[in-house]
Amino acid sequence: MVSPLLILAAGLGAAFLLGLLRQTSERAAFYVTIAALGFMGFIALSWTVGLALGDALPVMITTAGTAPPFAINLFMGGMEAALISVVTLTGLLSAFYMRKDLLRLGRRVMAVLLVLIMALSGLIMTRDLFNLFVFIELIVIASAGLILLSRDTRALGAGFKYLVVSQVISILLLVGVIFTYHANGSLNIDDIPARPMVFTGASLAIFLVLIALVLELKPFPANGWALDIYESAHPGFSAIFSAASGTAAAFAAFKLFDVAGPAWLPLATGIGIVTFVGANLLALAQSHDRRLLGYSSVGQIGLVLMVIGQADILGATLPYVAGGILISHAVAKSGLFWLSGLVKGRELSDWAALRDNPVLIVAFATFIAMLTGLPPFPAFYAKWALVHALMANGAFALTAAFLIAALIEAAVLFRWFGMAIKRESRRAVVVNLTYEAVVLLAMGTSFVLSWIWGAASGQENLITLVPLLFALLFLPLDIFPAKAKNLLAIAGLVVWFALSFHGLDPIRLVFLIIMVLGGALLLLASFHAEGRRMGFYTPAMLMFAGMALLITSETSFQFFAAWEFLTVGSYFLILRGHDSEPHALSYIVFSLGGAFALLAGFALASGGKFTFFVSELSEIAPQVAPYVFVLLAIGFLTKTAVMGLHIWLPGAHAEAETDVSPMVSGILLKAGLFGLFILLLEMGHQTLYGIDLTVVLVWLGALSAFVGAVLAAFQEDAKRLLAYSSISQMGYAVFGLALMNHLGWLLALMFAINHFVYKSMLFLAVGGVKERTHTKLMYKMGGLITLMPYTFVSVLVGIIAMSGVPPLSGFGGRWIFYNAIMSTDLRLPMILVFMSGPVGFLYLFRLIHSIFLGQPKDELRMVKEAPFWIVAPQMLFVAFLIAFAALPGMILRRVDGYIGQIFGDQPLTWSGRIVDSQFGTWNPVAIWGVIAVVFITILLLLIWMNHNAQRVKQFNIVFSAERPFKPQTTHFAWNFFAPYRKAMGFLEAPIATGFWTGVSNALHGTAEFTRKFYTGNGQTYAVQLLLFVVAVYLIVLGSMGGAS
Amino acid sequence: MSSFPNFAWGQVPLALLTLFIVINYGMIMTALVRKIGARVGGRYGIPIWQNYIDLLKNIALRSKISHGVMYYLAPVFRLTGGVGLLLFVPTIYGSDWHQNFSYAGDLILALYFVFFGTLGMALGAGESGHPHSAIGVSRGLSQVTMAELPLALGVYAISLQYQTLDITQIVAAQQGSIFNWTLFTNPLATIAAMFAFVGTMMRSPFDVVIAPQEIPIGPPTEYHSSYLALMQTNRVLFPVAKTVIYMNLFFGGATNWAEFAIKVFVLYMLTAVIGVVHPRFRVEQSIRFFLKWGLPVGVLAILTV
Amino acid sequence: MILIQIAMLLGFALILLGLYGALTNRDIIRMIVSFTIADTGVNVVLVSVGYLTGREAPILDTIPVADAAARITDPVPQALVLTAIVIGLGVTALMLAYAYRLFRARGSLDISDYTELKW
Amino acid sequence: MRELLYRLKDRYHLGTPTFQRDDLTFVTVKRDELRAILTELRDVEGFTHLTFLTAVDWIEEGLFQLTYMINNREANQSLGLRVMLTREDEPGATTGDTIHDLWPTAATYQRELNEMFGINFPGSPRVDEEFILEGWTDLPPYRRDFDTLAYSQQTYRERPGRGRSDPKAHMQETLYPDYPKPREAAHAHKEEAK
Amino acid sequence: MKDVDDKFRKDTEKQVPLREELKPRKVTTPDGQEIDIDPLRDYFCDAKPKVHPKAYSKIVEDFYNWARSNSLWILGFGTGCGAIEMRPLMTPRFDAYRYGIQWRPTPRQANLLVISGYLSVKTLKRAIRAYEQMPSPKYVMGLGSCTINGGMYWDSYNTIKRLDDYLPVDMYVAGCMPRPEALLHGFMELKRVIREGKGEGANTYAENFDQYKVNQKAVIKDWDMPDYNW
Repeated sequence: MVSPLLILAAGLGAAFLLGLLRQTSERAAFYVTIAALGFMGFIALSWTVGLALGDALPVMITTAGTAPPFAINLFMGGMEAALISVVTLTGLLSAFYMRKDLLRLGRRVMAVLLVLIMALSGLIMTRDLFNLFVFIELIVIASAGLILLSRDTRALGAGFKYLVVSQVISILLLVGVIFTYHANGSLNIDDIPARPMVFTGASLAIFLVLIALVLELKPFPANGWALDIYESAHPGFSAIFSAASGTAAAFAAFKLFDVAGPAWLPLATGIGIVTFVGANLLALAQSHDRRLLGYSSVGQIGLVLMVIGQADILGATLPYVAGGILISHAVAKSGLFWLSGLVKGRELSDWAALRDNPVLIVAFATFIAMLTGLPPFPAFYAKWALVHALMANGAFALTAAFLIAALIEAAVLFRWFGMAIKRESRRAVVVNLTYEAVVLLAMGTSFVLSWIWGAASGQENLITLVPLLFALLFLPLDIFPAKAKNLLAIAGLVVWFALSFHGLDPIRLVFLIIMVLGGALLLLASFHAEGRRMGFYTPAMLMFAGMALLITSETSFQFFAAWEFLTVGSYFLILRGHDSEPHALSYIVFSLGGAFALLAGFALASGGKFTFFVSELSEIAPQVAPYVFVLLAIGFLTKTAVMGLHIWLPGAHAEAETDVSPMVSGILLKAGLFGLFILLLEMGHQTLYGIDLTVVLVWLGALSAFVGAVLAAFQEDAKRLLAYSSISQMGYAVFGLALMNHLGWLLALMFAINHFVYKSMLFLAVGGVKERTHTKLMYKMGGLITLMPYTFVSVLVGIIAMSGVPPLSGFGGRWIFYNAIMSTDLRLPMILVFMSGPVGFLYLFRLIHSIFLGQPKDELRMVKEAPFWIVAPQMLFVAFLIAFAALPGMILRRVDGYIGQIFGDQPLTWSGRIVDSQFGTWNPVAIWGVIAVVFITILLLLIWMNHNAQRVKQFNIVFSAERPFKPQTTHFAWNFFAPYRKAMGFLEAPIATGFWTGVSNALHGTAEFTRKFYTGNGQTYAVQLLLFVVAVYLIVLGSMGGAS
Repeated sequence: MSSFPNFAWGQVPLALLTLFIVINYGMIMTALVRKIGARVGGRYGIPIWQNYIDLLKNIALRSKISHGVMYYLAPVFRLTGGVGLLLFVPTIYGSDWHQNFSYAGDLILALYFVFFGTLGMALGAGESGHPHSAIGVSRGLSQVTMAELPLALGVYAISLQYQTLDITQIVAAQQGSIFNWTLFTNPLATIAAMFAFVGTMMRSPFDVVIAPQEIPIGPPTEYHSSYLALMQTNRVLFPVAKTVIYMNLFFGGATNWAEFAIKVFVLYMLTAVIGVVHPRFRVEQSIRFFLKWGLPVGVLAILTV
Repeated sequence: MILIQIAMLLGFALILLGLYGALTNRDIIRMIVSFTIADTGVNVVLVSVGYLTGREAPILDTIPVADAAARITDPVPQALVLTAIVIGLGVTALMLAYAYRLFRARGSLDISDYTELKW
Repeated sequence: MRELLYRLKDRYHLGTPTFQRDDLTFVTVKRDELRAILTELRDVEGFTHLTFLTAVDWIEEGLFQLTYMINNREANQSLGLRVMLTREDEPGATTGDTIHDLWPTAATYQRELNEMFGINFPGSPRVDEEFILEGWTDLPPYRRDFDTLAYSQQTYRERPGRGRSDPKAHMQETLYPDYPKPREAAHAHKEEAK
Repeated sequence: MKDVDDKFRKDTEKQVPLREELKPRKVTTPDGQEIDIDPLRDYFCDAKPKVHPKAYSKIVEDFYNWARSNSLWILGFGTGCGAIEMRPLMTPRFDAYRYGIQWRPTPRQANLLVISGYLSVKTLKRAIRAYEQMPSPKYVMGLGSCTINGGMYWDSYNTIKRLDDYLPVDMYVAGCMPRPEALLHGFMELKRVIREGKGEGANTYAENFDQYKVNQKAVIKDWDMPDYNW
């Protein structure tokens, strides 16, 4: 192993060497710089690998041949090596990245860069307090020098502010250092004894040192100066400043907190969480990309500080957790800063330019997923471990603050991503191969890191999961035509089903069929797409991968990871739709919010255990069980879009593409239902404050069923109508599940199947109509029955099935429903459910009438039947619905038997094709027979009498002896249920929307108000800094007083 | 086991017989009710056979038009709804002859099959392209959302009371004495259901659907000739079939045709009497009416059962 | 002892004075000067922490090595001060360079003129 | 009413007023003063209601007379303002001044006048749209040079056998043939008076 | 009778242009294709009325005619002052319902069109439309002298004088106006006519369709509808 000291030596040496070169030989100087950085990186990496593999042991390097405390000593351990690797490699890549500017400004700047990297490495390694100070000052000087790289003149001001603030910090640090020395007689960090937080000179000294190091981490709100640098500096430097400097400073703080003792940890926790929350909140109001990245950097480092504050409860996993967050932050943030160099405009929406190059979009998505802690990236594992540790130790408030802030961060980043995907860019992307190579290298690194963290997680290594890899496979395959990819995707789904369906219980099997085979069926519609359809298959397969994994998951970790996969995949899918930007955003925010509730729930349930089987949910301690139930239920209910948490759904489903809407509505919603199945299966009745939580669920389900239906009746947009109808239908399913009896579950399952079939069918049908008419507004259509007969048939069958009218399968659902409510004690919620039945008619009739009946319009007179591939799956669904209606036993019987095992009863008797319950009978074949015979008889009668009817055209109607004027004024479709709105319109009051808008406005308002705090004046920043120190000190004193 | 456990070919003529009796009874009864209304108004009123003549006249019409497939099928749906409803419900309790095809399902089948004809009619009316038809459908659907609610609650209450969804069993439980009728054993459920009964019989004050003075006659505006004939048939058949359900559930059913005739007539007259003394509600008024009066009674019914 | 305390008080007074000056003067040059004053104050504090009454400066040319431990003051703070002075010089120089560039770029040396980066 | 007209007379050229009834007066005004008078009557004198606007075809004088009947509800007074327009033979060539901005309802009357008399009111909303007649192609029918009988005979086929007689004389002849004929009786009466 | 004033000649040159909404137009489909719309061709059925034969058997036809005569459904369409004379028919004093007569709000379900008074040209158009939309067999009854020979509107520029020029009239009821009793009598007579199998106005109309159209179009210059309104 090469001595780590050489890292410092190489940096310094090369810097001096540069001084010897001639002024003009910038190129040579650049190579020297690169070589030196590469060498430093190589050493660091070799140590990392060596230490990780056990080939080397941590070393303590003493300088001047003397042991500490009489000389400076450096330490090279696993963490140090890894972090130095990060620092040096960031430096190396940034150097490449800044090549042009480095060459322009010459060797002196390169020297400064080398010194900066060297100082950062030194900061990580050193164990000497004063040496720490020296390295910090070196970093300040070098940073201030590099800020000048930027062509933005505003950077000058930022740099000066930085210097002003650094001066104040260095005064604090130096005073702290000297008094620490005075108290301990040593400058060696390891000699600092753990010190309680009592009011003595020594603790004041350690406070000063700690607070100075914390200030280096740009804590909120004393961080305006840093943001100005992020905003104005060269992106290459910002990458270093954010990734490398942040990492090194965080590690330095960690070192000091490590020795200062557990009493000081709350200081780190407090400042960390305040910073994380504050920075993310303020980022909400940002429209400048780099400043937003700055806020995000501050927030991430704050999070690391918070994790450092949890050293006592994380114990040995601290490096894993903190490292996961830190390294995700470093890679993603430097990647994003590098990407920002490729974008000319500085508005967030200017990132739409990246669409010119799909690879860059992938990189962007990767970095954002990495920052938000989505699987399979390291921060995901870290988040998992952190929340588990926090919840196990009862830090609920902290967890809540962390998760809320993480949610805000996700909102900020995904809003940005949405803009990049949906907005129009004014300027093209910069074409610079070096930049792109650097960015792609960072992206590659992120996947490597994912593998490492996965391997070290002690859980499943997510990146090696076959479905995920299959989804990722479509990234390189995106250059092939969509039809070929579609075939592969369908084959993949079918093969995965064949591989995984063995040994599943019938409920899981039904869900697996819906999700995987149903997905394959729906993908048939995607054959319609022409061209390459870039960016469709990866998210789609990611979503299906998530769902496939969800069904087969056994541990909570697998479950949660699958949940995140399907969430993210569906987000990208939804985002593809027309006008879907805001809806996709609210979808991802609600979904991640729900996912975080799941995370918290699982963490609470597991009690700190890392491997927690979902089946163990039934065994958790009774005092936490209700809370676990609530958290998990919130997570699942968000997905099923229960009333109150539903506002994301209509937009997301309505704006999605034709073949995506059925996927996200017909299939994706079932994930939430599946979760509830599992939850109720394992946990059953739970009581909180004397309220049976399943009763709450019953009410929520009933309310959703009713209000969803009413809202659907008032929609003008066909897809929105279907979306609200999904809310209503899922409400029924939740209601059935929460009844907690055999038939209720059967009802829910029947609804799951039926809803999948008819909602997919209807969404496809409406999508097909939209393909032809180019509108979703129903009143603009009309009279399409003769033009699109197949589509009409599928809608007709769909609405008959959905409304529960015999003989189609919806009636089976109603029959089971009545039998289910006969055996429950709950009665009042039935009122809502009874009401929602007929209301369902309203929207269903409106759907079919406004589109297919009535008066066709001028411009739609020649539209053709929907494309074959959109109609084909519908016809399969129609066939299925009819078959299922006549022979429900083919699916339900097995499931019924299985549910019977769970509840230990068997209320239904299946004799032949007749179903008998304790209360009544359902004989589907006889119903079909009677209806068919009567219908055909009467039809023949009518044909006999009226066979010679004259076929007339659309205006041949009696019109009070007038004639119709125009189809538009003759088609009664707009505001179809005006009288109903008069009577029940109060239900339309957007209470939930208003509430969430209020929350969002409050957050934005707070952000908008608070960020005025950053006045831009360097002196103000310095004053804020001092006030921050004083305030923290007073709080520390106060908490000390409270403690004593 | 066969899907038609009690099926025998002999049932078909028996069912046809039931149908024949009910249609003729409906023809005469509705004419009679109109005649009674006329007499109350001091008029002589229509001939008792007028329904037959009108039916024949409509069938005898020579020129017919069609607006399209759904338009053509709607009367078929409509009449199938009426006939099916009748056939899925046992007409005469205790009679082997008039159980029809009630083994196909139970009360729930009947309740939901009510909508079969409505839906088909609404579709046909929609295809006729006439705005008044669509307005009528809009009104009808809006009104039925609330009008059906008390019935659903009442039915829920009595099925809880009798612990069955089987109509025959419910009727059986009411035999013996008049005080065994649901009307007396569960008056709240009965009142609730009667709200729905009055509300869905298309009579004033709940006849805004066809509102002859403003939107000619609502959904059937474009229907004529044999289409209208089928719908007329349904118009005499369906109320009777529906009344049979109410009679079975709340008024002890009928053990013979005479009892059947009287009970159906009385129930039907109830709506007629209410109709002649009340002006028409607008849709939102009737919805509020059912919310204010029907719903609380229904809720009390399911809470007290 | 008194001497040390006076020195230390003086040092802190200088720090506060410097900070006060740096935070109240808008002129960049004045700010820089104020920071140098504060730096000096820090250095005085550093030295005063290491000072032991009645001892000499740790210069081994004049004092025999054997007596050194008893006669000289603590050398570490002295070393620190030297380093700190050097670093302070570097920072001050950099700030002056910034002041120069700022003036070149904008023609102003008022710190409140450089607030276009904010919020 | 007289007071009012006296007051107006100071400022406007009024013709000789006709006091038809206690509550109904007609007066001729000059065309270019009409608007001012109407505005004043409406806003100051309380004639808030335009009862109607109609026309008379003075074909012999070559004039159209427009009559603006306005009403003061509180005083229960109606005032008809007459305005004379030069009559042009070509329909639509005669133009009046639109007052639809004073009373929106005037637009309807003006539309009617345009259709029935061919008096155009440029600027009046929808004045060129047909009002009552559908597809009218001839002279405006209320003009006196339009012969309605001739038009009717040329357009609508008559049922043969229709005669004309004075109903009163016819009935008298049929029912009371002995009774003296009305004209003769009157004559006889006159004779007697002599 | 006064002779036709030769000095006045009605203008026979001017034509009324087709209504804007009935003119052929070009529209762009959602796919960007331009298509031609001819409303009169695309929105209205252009089939001519058919002459419907009687039922193949006389007994059946008689039976049908009996039913038709006893189920007269009147279109609720009042054209002139006679409309007010029809209302008393529903009252207890006259009670037309007892003869199987009732009013229907839609022509599709009516058999009898009562032209209750004078017909201006404008109303004639609506009457024709309503008549044509009724299913055959259908009957027309003219009420009052206005429908017979113009009555008091004998010299009106805008009122037709002979209804049977334009629609096949089965029964006239004279009077100005005829009282409800006269109307009832007219209905009785009409029933007799129908029972005798002479109520074939619809077939007459179909047979002489072209002549009727010529007559109608001679007075209705603004012919903004298809030749036959189905």
